Amino acid sequence: LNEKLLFEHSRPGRCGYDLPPLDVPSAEPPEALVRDDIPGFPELSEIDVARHFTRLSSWNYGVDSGFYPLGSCTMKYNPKVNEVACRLPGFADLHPHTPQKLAQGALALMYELQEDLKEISGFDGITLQPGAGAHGELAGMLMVRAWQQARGAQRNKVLIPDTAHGTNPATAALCGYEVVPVPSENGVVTVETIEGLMDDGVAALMITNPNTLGLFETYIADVCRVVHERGGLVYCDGANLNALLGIARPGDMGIDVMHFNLHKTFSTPHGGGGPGAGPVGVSAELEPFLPVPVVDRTAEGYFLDWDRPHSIGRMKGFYGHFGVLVRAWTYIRAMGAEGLRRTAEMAVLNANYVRARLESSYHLPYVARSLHEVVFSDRNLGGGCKTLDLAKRLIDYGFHPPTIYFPLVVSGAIMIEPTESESQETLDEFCEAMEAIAREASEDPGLLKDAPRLTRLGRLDETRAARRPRLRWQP
Amino acid sequence: LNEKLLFEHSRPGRCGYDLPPLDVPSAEPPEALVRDDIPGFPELSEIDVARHFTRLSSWNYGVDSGFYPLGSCTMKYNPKVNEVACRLPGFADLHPHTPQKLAQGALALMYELQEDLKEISGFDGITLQPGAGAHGELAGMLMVRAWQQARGAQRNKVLIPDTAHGTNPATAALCGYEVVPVPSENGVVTVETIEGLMDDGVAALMITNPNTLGLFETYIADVCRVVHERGGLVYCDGANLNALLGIARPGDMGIDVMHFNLHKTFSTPHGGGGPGAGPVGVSAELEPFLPVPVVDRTAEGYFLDWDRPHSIGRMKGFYGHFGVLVRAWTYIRAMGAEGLRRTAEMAVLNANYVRARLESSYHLPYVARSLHEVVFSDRNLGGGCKTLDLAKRLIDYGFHPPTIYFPLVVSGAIMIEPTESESQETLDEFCEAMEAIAREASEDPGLLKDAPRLTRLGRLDETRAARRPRLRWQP
Amino acid sequence: MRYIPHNEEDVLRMLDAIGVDTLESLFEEVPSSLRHDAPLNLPAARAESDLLAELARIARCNGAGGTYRAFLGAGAYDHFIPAVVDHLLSRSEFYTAYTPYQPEISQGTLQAIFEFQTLICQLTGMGVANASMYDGASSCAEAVLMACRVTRRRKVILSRALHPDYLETIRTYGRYLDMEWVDLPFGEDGAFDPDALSRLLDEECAAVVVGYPNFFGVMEDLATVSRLAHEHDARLVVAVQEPLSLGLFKSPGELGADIVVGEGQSFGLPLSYGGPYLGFFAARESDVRNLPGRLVGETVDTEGRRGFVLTLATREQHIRREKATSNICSNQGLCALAATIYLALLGRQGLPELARHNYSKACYARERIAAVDGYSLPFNAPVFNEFVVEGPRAAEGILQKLQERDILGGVALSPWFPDMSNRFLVCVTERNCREDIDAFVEALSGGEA
Amino acid sequence: MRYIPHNEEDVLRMLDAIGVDTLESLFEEVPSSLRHDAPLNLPAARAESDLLAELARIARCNGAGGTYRAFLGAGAYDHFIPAVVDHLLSRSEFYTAYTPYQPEISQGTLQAIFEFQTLICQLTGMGVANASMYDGASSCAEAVLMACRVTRRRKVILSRALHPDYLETIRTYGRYLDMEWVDLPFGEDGAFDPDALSRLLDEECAAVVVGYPNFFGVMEDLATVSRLAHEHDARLVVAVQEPLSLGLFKSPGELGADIVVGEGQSFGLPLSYGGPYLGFFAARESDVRNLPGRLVGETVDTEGRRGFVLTLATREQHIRREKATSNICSNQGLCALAATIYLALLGRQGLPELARHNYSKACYARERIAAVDGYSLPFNAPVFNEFVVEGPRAAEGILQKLQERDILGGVALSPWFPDMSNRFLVCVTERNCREDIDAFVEALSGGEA
Repeated sequence: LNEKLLFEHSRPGRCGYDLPPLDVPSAEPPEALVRDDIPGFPELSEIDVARHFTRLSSWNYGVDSGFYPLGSCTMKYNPKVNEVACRLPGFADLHPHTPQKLAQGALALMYELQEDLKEISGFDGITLQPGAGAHGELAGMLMVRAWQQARGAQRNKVLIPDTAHGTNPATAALCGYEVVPVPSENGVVTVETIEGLMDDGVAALMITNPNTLGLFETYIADVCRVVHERGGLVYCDGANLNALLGIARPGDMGIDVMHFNLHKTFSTPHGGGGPGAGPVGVSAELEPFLPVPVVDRTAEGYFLDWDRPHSIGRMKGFYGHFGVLVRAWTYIRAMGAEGLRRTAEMAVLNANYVRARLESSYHLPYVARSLHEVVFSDRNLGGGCKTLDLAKRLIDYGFHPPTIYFPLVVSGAIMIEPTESESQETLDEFCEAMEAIAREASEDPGLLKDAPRLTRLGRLDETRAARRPRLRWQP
Repeated sequence: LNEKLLFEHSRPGRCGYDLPPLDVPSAEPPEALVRDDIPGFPELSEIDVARHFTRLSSWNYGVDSGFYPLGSCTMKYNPKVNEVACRLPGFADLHPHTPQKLAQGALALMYELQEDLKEISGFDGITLQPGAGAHGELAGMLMVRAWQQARGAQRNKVLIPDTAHGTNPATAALCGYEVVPVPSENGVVTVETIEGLMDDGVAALMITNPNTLGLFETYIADVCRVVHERGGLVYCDGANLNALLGIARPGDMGIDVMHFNLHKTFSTPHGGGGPGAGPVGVSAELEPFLPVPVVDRTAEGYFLDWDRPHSIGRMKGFYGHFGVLVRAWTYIRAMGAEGLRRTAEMAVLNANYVRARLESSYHLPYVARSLHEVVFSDRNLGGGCKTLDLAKRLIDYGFHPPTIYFPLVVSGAIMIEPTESESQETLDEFCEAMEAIAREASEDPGLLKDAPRLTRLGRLDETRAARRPRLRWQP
Repeated sequence: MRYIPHNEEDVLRMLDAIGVDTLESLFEEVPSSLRHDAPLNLPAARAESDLLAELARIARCNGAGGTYRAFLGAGAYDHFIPAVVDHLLSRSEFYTAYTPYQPEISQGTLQAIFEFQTLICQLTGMGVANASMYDGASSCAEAVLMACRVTRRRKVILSRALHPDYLETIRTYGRYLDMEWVDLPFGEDGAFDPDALSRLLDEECAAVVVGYPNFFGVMEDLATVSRLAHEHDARLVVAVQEPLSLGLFKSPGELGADIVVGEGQSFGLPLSYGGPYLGFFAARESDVRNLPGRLVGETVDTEGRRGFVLTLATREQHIRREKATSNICSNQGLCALAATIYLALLGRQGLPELARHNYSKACYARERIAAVDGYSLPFNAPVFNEFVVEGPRAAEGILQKLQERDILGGVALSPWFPDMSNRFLVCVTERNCREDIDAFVEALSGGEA
Repeated sequence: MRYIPHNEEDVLRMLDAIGVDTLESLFEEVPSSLRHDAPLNLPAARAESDLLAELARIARCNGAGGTYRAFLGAGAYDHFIPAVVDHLLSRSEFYTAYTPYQPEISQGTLQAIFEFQTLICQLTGMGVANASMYDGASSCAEAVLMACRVTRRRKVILSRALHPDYLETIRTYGRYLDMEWVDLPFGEDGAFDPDALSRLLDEECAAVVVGYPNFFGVMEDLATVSRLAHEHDARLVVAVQEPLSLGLFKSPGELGADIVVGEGQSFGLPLSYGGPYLGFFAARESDVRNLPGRLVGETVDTEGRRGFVLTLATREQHIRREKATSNICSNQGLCALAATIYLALLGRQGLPELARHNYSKACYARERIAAVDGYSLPFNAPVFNEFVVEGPRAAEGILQKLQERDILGGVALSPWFPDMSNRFLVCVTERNCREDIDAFVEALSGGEA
C-alpha cells in the first residue's frame, strides 16, 4: 500500500506536540525579525506520525529482516543491548559542555575505547573524533600531509591501488594530493609495482587490507618497507578489519595510519546510512598530529587534552560520535579477546563457504584464498542477464543483494560479505537462491530482468531522477 | 516469505544468552530430582531470535499499521509515552513484596488512579485488582452475590439482555447464577420488559451501556429503579465507556457496579489479546465487598488495606496489573478532563460520520442515534456475499476488518467502532473502500469470496484446526 | 490534544455530513437528567515533558532496583531480562494488535502463541497448554474448577504450603460453586505430609493441589502425591510459582501431574509491582476440550500452506456462553510473547544452566546463613532458589534492621503463618552476586539485624 | 558467544565443504611473521547482565540530567524529545539498514530523507537541501569549500563570532587547499561589524560566513551581510547553531543566504556528550550539482508509481573519485530520521510555539540576571535562547560556585576569548522552568556565585 508524504497528510490545526503552559511572561522579538510562517510545514497528530513512519519502515530491509551480504559493509547483527547502553541516563542526556569533573564516566569510556582500539590494531595513538570512515580517512591523510610538511617534504602525490574504495581518491584530493593509480596483480599490490611508482614526490600509499576483493595483501610488509624507505607513509583503509580481529594487527604490518569503521567491525548500527564513527589509529610518529581533543588521564582523572600544538586541528564539533562509541565499547566488552578472534574466523569461514558453494555456478575472477568476502562476476550468467538483474531477483527470494559493480577491477562484480553473524543454514538458503537464479537466467531470463516483483515498487527510473531532479516536495 | 517455527530453526549448541561466571561453589540437587533434558527445547543465537520475531511481527496488523475499527474493542491510538512510563526504573523493577514504605510512589499512583476512576464513573469505591474485563466482571458479580447473601437473599438468577457480551452469561454461571435472557426492543432494554422479568429470584441485571449496538440505554435510570425496587442490583459492562467520558457517569444512572477496560477506554495497548486491566467501580453499598487489597491512605502515607472482613477475597496474585495501571494513569493525566470529554465527543462524531456515509450502501438494522459504534448487516450485500467475505476483502484494502457476527441480535452483523483517534481522511478512505466492496459484491463477487489475496496466507481452514487439533509442535 | 486529530473545521464538516448542528445533538439519546455537565474534577491536561518529569518523580519515591540488595521472592522473582526481549515486544505490530480474530493478518501473534504453547508443554512435560491466563494464582483457580468439571466432584485438597495468594484466589473463584476445601498440612520438613494426604483422600476428591516449588521454596515429592491421588481417581494439580525450577528439576508431567499451572513472570517479565504477569496452564491431551482459555492450533490455508488460528472456541464464552469452560476472553498475549522470546534465547542449554546458577547461589546463601549464630533453616526438604530462615527474634524486626543497611532480606511469614513469627523467606537468584550474599550474612552476624 | 551462531559441528562441516582442515588454513595468505598469536589483551567477554550493570555504573559517574539545573548551550541544546521519536527510530527496519542502494527495498529510508530535505528547505527558506552531513561544524566546512568551488575564489571571510568549533573545523578542512582566511570582527553589540565587512570584502572573496544565531546567541543582521557580500559576488554562508530559532526568526533564505548549514541536534537528538548529531546543508537550487553529500530524488517505477532514489551521484566520490564535491559517502541517516519525526510532530504550529517559549524564557532570565548586582549583559543585539553574561569576577569561579549549588550556569568564554574572562554564555530552553531560573538568579544574587 502506498503512503503519502508527510506534507500530503497535513491538515491545518493539527499538532502532535503539546507544550506545558509558559511559566514566565510571554515575550516577542522585534517584529522585523519575526518570520510569518513556515510555508508548507506539515501539521499532524501523533497517530499520523506514528503510522506514517511505521508504514515507511515496512518498506525497508534491515539486518533484522534477513541476510544482508553487502560486500565491504560488514552488515553484522547489531546487539540490542548496545541500543540500551547508549540511551542510559548519564550518557544520552550528558551535555558536551558539562564540566569534565562531572563527565568522568564518559571520558573513562572513551579512554578505554582508545586503549582497546590500540590493542586490537597495534597502533600507538587514537583519535575518536571522526564521524565516519571517510571522515577518518580525511583526518588520517591530513596527518600524513602534516607529518610530511613537518619534515619539510614537498610531496604532492599519493598512490592508490585499483582495488581501493572511491573515498580514497576523493580524500586525497581534499588534502591537495594528486592521485597515482596502482595496478594490482592477481588482486594484490606487489612490491615491484610500488618500487616502480614510489618516488620522492609520493607522500603516501593508500591501501585497503584485506582489499576490496577480499584478499589479504600478502606483500604488505615489504610494500610498507619500500614506501618507508623512500620517505612515504602507508595509509590503510580499515573497512575490512573484521577479517583480521585477533589474527593480525595493521600496526604490526608497517602501516602508519588507519581508520576504523565502528559501524562495520564493531557492530554499531548503520542507521540507513549513518551515523557511523571513524576513529583513526596512528603510529607513534604521527601521534603529535592527531586531531584535538584526545582523551587522556592523570592521577586525578580523565581529561580532554587540547594542548597539542602539532595537531591538524578539529574535524568536527565536540569529541566524536559518543553514542556510537558507547555501542562499540559495549560490543568489544561483550566479545572479549576470544570473541573478537572468533568473529574474524567465522566471518572468513562463512565467506569461504559461500565461495565453495557458488564457485561452480558463478565465475570467480580471483583465485587466491578469500578472507571475509568473495567477489564473483556475471560473466557466466545466461540469458543476457547482468549483475543488476541478479541483484533484483535476489530481492524476490527475500535476500538483500550483495554489493554490485564494485570493485571496479571486476566487470559485473558481485561482492558477497556474509559476516560471522550468519549461520550455515542461512548461507545455504542464500546459496540455493543464487544457484536457482543462475538456472533461471538460462531458462527464463525474464524472471531476472523483470525483478523485483514482490516489492511494493518495481525497478525505479534512476536516469529520470538525475535528469529532472525533484529533490523536495512542492505543493 | 515463510518463517519456520522456533523449533525448526534450532541447532544443537546454540544459545542466545550468556551467564556471568558463577561466583559461588557450584551445587547440584539430589540426582533423583534432576531432569535430564528438556526435549525439543529450541537452541538459537540472538540473531535467530531477533529475526524470527521481527519477521513474525511483519505478519501482524496493529493500530500503528492502520485503521482498526474493531467494534466494542476501542482500538484507539496507544501513546508511546505510556510505554516509557511503565518501564521507568522504580516501576518496572519494583518487587511486589517491597516494604510499603519503599513503595509509596507506586501506591500513590494507584490511589490516584482509583480516585480518577471514581470521578470519571461516579462510583464510590474501586478495586484495581482484576486482570481484564471478564475478570472484573467476575469480581463484580461475586460482590453482587456477596451483597445479596449478606442481606440473606436467596436469589439465583441474573437477567442478561440479548445485546450483551458473551462473557456476561459465562461470568454469571461462575457465580452460580442461572441466566435469564432479556429481549431488547428497538435495540434497547425497556422498563416494561424488566418489570415483567424482575422477580425475587433475580439477583441482578447485567447490562452494557452504551450497548453492543452502539445505542445508549435510554431507559437506564428507570430500569435501575425497577431492579432496585425489587431487591436486585444492576451490573454494567463498561466496555463501551469511551462514548460517555465526561458526558454521563454510570454511577449517576443508578448502576451499582461496573468494570472498566483500561485497555479500551484508557488506551493501554491490547498486546495481541492481553494484558489488559479490569478495575471495578461500586456504589457505597457494595464497597465493603471489594476484593483485597485496596489502596488507601492515612496521614503517614499510602498503604494496602487488607483488613476488609466482608471482602470477596482476592482475584489474583498481588495487587493488579500495575504496569497497565501506570499507562492508564499517564493517559488520564495527558488528557485531563477536557481531553476525556473531547474523546467521547470525537469517538461519537466519528461513528456517526461513518454511519452517515455508509447508510446508503449497507443495511442499518437499528435507527436510533449511534454513539461510539455503528452496526450494519450484510443483508444488502450482492452476489451472495456475506459479512465474512466483506471482512476478508477489507484486508486487501489495507484495513483491519470490523467486528463481525456480533452482536448476535443482528444477523451478519458488521460492527464498526472508529474511536476518536482517527481523522476524517482515514474514515473517508475506509468508507470509500466499503463502498467499493459493496459494488464489487454485485459486480464481481469472487473478489470478496477469494479474499484476502494480498496477505501471506489465504483464508485458513478453521474447521480442520478444530477437528484434528494440533496445539503444539512435535518433531 | 495531541492524540486527537480533529480540528474545528473537521468537526463542522463532519457534523454537516451527519446532518446535525452540534456535537451536543449526537448525545440526544442520553437523557439530560443523566448528563454530567460539570467538567470532571481531574488535573488539567499535561504536556508529555511535564508528565514524564512527574512520573520520574513518583517512580523515584519507590526504593527499587539498584538501591537495595534484595532477596525478595515469594511468588515474583528478579531475573535478568536480555535487551532483545523488550526490543521485540516494543514492535507495534505486536503490542498494538488485538486478539487474533482475523488470522490472515495475525499470523505473528498466532505463531508466537503456538510456540508458547509448545514451550510450556515441553517445560512442564504435559501434552497440551493454553495460550496463557492472567497469572499463576488465577490459573491455579481455573485448574481447580477444571478438575472438578472433569471429575464431576466438588472436594478439593489444598496444600497449606501452596502460595497463599493462590489459595485465596482459589477460594474466591469457588465461593459460590458449592465446593468443599480440605487443608493438607505440611510436615516438619516444609513439604506436604503424606500420611495426612492418605487420610484425607477419598472417592469424592476432585483434586489435590500442591506447589512445585511450594511457598517455602520446597520442591514437593510429586511422585508420591500423584500415586496417592490417582489411587482415588483424583487429579493432581501442580502449581509452579517459580518456573525456572523446571530447568533443573524433573517436570511435573514425568512425575504424574494431571494439570500443571504456574506463574511465568520469571521468564522475561519485569517485576512491575506485581503485574502484569503470566499464568500458564497445561494438562493432559485427553482433557483438551475441558481446558479453560484460548488455544491456537495449526491448520492450512486455501493453498495448503501452514498457518495458525484460534481453535476449539466451542469451549469459550463467546460461543458457549454460560456453559463455557471459563469466562476468560483474553490471554496475556504480550506477556506470553515475552516468555516465548526469553525461553527461545535461553533454550535447551541456557535454561538449565541459569537454573543451576540460581540453585548454587541459594545453596551458598543457605549454608552461610545457617552458620550464623542464632539463625537456622527450619525445613530440610529440597528447595530451589528460595528457603525459609528462622531467626532469633521476630522476623519483622530482623528485616527492618537489614533494611536500614540497604538490604531487603526477604519476606516475613507471619502475615500468613502467625505461628512462624521468627521466620522469613529468602530468595536468591542470579541477580544476587556473592558480595550481596556476603553482605547479607555479615549484617545478620554482626547482630545489626 | 551469543552473537555468533556457529557450533563446533557447523565449523567442521563447513571446513569440509571448503576443503580445508582447520580454521588456521583459511588465513594461509597472512604471512606468519604478521600473525598476532598472543590473545589480545582485552577484558574477558562479559554477560549482558554484567555489562549493563557496569555501564550503569559508568553512566552514574556522569552528572547528567535531573541532578543539575543546567543552562548549557554553546552548540548543543537540551530540548524535550517526545517518546514517539525514539519508538520509531528503534524500528530495526530503519536502524539496521544500510545506505539505500537498493531502492526497491529501501523506500522507507528514501522517502524519509526526501521529507527531511523538504523540511530543511522549508525551514531555511532555501531551494535544495542534501540528505544531511556529520554535524553543524563539518557542514559549515563543506559549505566553505563549495563556495570556493562555485566562485572559483579562495578567500573566505569568517566571522569571529561564529561558533569556535565551526571555525576550527573550517580551517582543518581547508588546511592544504591553499585558502585565505580573513577574520570578520564583531562589534560592541555582539553582532558582526558591518563597516569592517565592507572594508574586507573584495572581488577575491568567495564567501562570508556568519552564524545565525552566532556563538553569542545573536541573530545576525543577514540582510546587511547579504547585500554587502553580493555586491562583490561573494556567497553568504549562514551557519545555524540553534535551528529552533528558525521557528521564530526570519529564514536565512528570505534574507539572502546562498548556503545555509547548521546543527540539527535540537530537533529530537539526545545531547549524548556531543554526538552523533546532524549537519544540515541547504543551498540555492541553481547550485544543486555542486552540493556535497547525498541527495534523494523523486522518480517513478516501471509502472509509473512514485518512488525515491539516491540521485545526482555523479557529484559523489564513488563515481567522480578525486573530482567529487566531497569525500563524504554517508549521511547521518538515523539522525535525519529523528529530526524528520520530531519536526513532523511539532509542525507548522508547534515549532514556532516552542521557539517562542524558548525566547520568552531566555528573556525572563536575561532580565532577571541583568538586575543582579554586579552582573550585566554586555551585548545588546537581538538573541534567541542564549546570551552572554558579564560577571563581577572570573567566570570560571562563578560557574564553580554555582556548580556547588547544583547549577550548571553556563559556558565560560575565556577558552576562546581570553579577553572575556568575566563572561559566560547562558542558555535557557523549555527544559528550564521558572523555578530553575529563579534559583539560578538567587544563587547569583546571594553572592554565593
